Amino acid sequence: MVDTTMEKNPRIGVFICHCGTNIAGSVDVKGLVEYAKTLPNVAFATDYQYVCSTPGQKIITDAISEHKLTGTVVAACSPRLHEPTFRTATKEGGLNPFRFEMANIREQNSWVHMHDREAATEKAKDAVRMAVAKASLLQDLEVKTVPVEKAALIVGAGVAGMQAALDLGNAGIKTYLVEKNPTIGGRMSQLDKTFPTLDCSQCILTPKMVDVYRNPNIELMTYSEVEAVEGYIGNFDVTIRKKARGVISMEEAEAKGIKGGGCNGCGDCEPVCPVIKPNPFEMGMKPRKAIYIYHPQVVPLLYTVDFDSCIKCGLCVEACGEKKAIDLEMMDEFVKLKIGTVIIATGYELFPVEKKTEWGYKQFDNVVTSLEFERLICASGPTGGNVIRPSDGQKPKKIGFVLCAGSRDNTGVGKPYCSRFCCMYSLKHAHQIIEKIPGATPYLFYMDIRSFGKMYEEFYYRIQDEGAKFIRGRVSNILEDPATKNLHVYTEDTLLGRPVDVELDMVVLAAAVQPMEGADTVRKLFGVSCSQDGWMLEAHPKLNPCGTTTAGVYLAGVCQGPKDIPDAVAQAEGAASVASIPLHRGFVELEPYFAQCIEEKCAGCGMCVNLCPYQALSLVEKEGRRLMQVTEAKCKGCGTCGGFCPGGAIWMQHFATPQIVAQIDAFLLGGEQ
Amino acid sequence: MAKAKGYSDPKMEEKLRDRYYYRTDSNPEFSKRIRDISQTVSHMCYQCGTCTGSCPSAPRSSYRIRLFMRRNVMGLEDEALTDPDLWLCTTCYSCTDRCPRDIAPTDVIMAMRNLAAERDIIPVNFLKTVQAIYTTGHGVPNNDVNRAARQRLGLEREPPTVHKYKQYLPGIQKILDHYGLKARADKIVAEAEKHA
Amino acid sequence: MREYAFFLGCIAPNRYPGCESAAIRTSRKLGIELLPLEGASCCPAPGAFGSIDLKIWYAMAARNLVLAEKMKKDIALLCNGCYKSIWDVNHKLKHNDELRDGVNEVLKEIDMEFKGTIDVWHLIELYYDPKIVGVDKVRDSVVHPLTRTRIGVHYGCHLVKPKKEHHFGDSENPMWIEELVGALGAEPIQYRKKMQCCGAGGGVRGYDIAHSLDITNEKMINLHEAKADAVTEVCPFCQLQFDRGQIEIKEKFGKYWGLPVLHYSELLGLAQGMSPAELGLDLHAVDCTPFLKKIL
Amino acid sequence: MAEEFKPKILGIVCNWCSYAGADLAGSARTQYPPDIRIVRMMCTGRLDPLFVMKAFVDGADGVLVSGCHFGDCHYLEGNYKAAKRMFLLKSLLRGIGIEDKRLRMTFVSASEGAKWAKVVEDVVKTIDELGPSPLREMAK
Repeated sequence: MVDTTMEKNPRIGVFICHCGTNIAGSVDVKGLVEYAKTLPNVAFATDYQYVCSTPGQKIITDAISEHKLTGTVVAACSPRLHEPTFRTATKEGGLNPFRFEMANIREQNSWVHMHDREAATEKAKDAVRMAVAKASLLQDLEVKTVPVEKAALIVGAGVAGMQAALDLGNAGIKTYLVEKNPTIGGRMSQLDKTFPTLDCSQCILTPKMVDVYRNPNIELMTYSEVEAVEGYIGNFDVTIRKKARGVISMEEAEAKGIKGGGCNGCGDCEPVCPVIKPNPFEMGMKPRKAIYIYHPQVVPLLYTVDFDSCIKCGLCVEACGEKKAIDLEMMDEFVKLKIGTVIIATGYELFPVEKKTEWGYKQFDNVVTSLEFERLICASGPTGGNVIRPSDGQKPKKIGFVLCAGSRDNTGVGKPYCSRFCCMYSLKHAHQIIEKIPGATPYLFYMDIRSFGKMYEEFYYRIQDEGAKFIRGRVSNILEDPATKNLHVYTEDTLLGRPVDVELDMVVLAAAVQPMEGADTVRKLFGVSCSQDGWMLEAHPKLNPCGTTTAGVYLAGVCQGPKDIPDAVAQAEGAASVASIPLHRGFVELEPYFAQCIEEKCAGCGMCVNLCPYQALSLVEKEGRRLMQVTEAKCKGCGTCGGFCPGGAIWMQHFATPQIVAQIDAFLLGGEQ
Repeated sequence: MAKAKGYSDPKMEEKLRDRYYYRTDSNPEFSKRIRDISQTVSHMCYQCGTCTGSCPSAPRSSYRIRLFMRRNVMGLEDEALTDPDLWLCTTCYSCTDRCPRDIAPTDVIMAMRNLAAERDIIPVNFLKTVQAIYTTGHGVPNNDVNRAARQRLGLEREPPTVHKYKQYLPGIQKILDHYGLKARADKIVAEAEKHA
Repeated sequence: MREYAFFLGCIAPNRYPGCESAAIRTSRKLGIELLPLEGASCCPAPGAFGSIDLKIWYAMAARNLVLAEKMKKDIALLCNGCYKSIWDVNHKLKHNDELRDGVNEVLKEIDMEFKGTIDVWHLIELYYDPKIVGVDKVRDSVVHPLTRTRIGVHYGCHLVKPKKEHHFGDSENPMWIEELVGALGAEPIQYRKKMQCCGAGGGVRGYDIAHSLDITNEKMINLHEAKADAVTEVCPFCQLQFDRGQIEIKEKFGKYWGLPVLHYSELLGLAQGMSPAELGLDLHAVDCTPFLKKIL
Repeated sequence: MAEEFKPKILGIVCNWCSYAGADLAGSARTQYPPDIRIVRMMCTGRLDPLFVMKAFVDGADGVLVSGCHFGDCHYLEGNYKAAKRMFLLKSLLRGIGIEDKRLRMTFVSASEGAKWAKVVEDVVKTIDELGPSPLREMAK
């Protein structure tokens, strides 16, 4: 039964913060205190330099008992910053923490009206008046505790996702690692060397991939995607689509009673397959069959049938023989998982740099992207590590690297942000060609070299010392000499102040990065916001960089914004750490902003039931009539039902209609008249 | 830099000169020779401009030491060696003291001057000093006014250098002749005076 | 008495002989005997010779060094330009075998060999070094303190810069010559861009006199702003640029500063009681009388 | 002489996007006109038509409702629901003789501080041009 009773004789304490000069610089705080004292229901008003400080909070707790307060109002910064702090102070003073209301007079006042003290003070008075009006009507509410399913889900098994999975798995948490590709490893497995240490990327990654595979707490779900998400922190119900792979593992075979069967990665199927397709792992520069693995080190070592191109000739089934690993009739399967917390690590892809037509990617043979170059220079790549010009297979001697290819671009075609790791990998590329091709000269066309990481500037120094040529100027365009297929790169050498026309054998575009295709779908499934540039939005850029505004969902790696490997791994470890907190605690507290039914007003029309996005409302039979009933654990407190109910029968706790109307009235009627 | 366009008016020819940077302009060996002569990591310049900012000549001329460092890195030999600004460095070493890359730009300038001199591009005043040393052993030799003053101060009329001990002069001349410097100096100075 | 081979250079003996006589006489009072380095030539001028061909510069300087090696005496000198040539070449040849071999090949033609057995010192550093002379001993030698005078110090470039190769510490705002000026009873003053070049070096004085004087003029403006009574330096070439330069500035820019320019040896001579005439101050282009009036 | 018109504008914004966006405008010190007062809700889906009507009855010159972009609602679809109600509200306002431009819905995400400032500027400009609400005039 909902309690709609409110305080009859409210006594509100008002605490106004100077925030140093942040507020006091633009708002007449003393005047505001005097004004607050004149407001109805205000029993006490004061100001303090920093109300959030320990002595500041003590003023609140002391005032509550001293002045027998029934509610508190702090006029300070945004409630999104310090609401929990002041709720705790209110609670320590002996009041229910939900009897606290905050007036935002910093972010939405003093900071945005810095040079209009009079108007800012007026606005602050209105804000305090509105907050007092609401605080006068606030009720006691109890925080609800719900148990947490001790299992984590990680979406994306690149280096960030793998690291997070290993951390959680090693902490004893059941972890589901979902990867849309047939193998784990992500972008890092496509790279040849890593900067600035020049470690072989595969060499340091493969042991990690094997660890993930072997970890008893990690359940690897490759070639799978998140299909649907329901529930909330501690209790997500996630549906995974296991895409039809056409091949069963040895474990699956054993379960089916096929002794010694299942795919052992022998590869007998591949040569017989008549279908040839480009291998996306090699950026299309190497063929694969319709039944394929990306590369020899895949984890799990399982072949995959590409049903989009398979002609179902059955030759592979024949070649596989008694192992009976191939099933060309396989269908997608759906798996339902109970999950406590989620880490999203969907990574990135290259911006389609052909959109910047002035650089001739996909027009000129010898213009390649940096990822293509990674494969070209990688010993396990399509050329066995021999860098060659795509046009004629010759060794290039002069190679240009175009930095900021699509980054720092406000035209709407490219990306406005810095992609952050292109400078460094281009330096690495420069090093690699100097090392691999005797007499070769790399030309780096750059605007700034951003070598910000540990040992990065030193790496830049080293590459310059090795003879790389740096031309400070953004490449304006690239033209091909049709006879030689050489490229003319045009820019200004801004340091010499003269135009440049350099004839090069090959050009590598350090293309901007953008969120992975499909990341947006994942993002929306979990209710995570995105920033202006499309990357997933962290809860706070500095103080909560792994969290999101959806409780229980965390971010790791480049999906949150461009990062190099060390940063991605560090964030993954951070995400794993925060994601494990609710799992270890075993329960979470939900803010009690639930909808409640005022039964005497409910007509049982049921219109609210369909409005609820969480299926938290239902109609029940009670004392001979139909009534709406709320399942509190499912209700997230959005209030969509309460905004609609034609009979006003829904009571939104903490955002109840009388409370909001009081705010509106206080603003418009409680002014200076 | 190359590519004469055939305008009869030299001013117009200069104005419409092709200013693209072509491979043909640049000499990669240039940078290496500069490094050898200057004994400094001249190729490591990252063009921050500290040198030009420290330079006493920069604010009162078009001389930009950073630009010479750039020409060095890009191998723009002709451009560097024929630029009259090359001779405006006072060799004060302020840039060298402040260079964050620990390069000695002053020594790079000296190396460039050496390479210019190889092409007989040397301002005449430098060569007149050479000639003076060849004939007297001193760049600023004694004169009669000074001899009188010396005497007045209780010093010998000729200082106890090669001025007094003339037997040392042939040795000095031998060193200069070893490099053929005197002959070159005479030739270049005569030519310059002919033009003047 | 410590004995040094006194390397004169060109400008001190041939333009400002007062510096030479002052150096010999004042040093003697401080326990330093300066012996003539017979047959020494121009150092040679680092700007002129270094610009033309560093190899010739090395060889010519090495010849002067060998003369001192034969005397088995360290060299002392009083000019920053000479210091640049003689000290630098000595240092480089001692540490670079390839360079030394190249130089010795040339020296062989005149029956000489650079061995690297001596060191090179600027007189001013010998004065400052407490193990040799030291500020206190300089102060003790003063019989006629230069009180009530404000003196700007010009260090000159080739003494302290590049700081990494030399041993005088910080080159942005050194204060040790100020200590030596203070020891004479004068007030050493600070002025803007104290460490800026005089404008003469690198052959610029000969190449573009107006450009070179413009740099000098800036020094004069700054010294004037700081109300200097005189400027002191430890380099006759800087002295020439400041002293004769002021006449040239007057001719070219129409501004006459009239700031007396004195080599530290000359200042020291005055403080030790030498007369202006004994110091040849009348040979200076800028009249020193206003300054002398203050101290006499 | 007529008193200078100071518009009274009520902003009803959701906690997750527009309120956060407004906070971001503050952190970035983006200056905008001070004529708006904010009521925070968890979601614009909570928008009861009553609130808007109450505001106009009380004498508001304009009401701004601002939430997440479509597809980005923290509660999946609350902003759609609010947007639907806007049609109803606008027709109601027209019915009682209030220009429906006085009510506006915008979509400002948590990362769009600059956009928030622009939105407020724009709303204030609209209301400035329309002048005081007819209801407020009547009440005088």
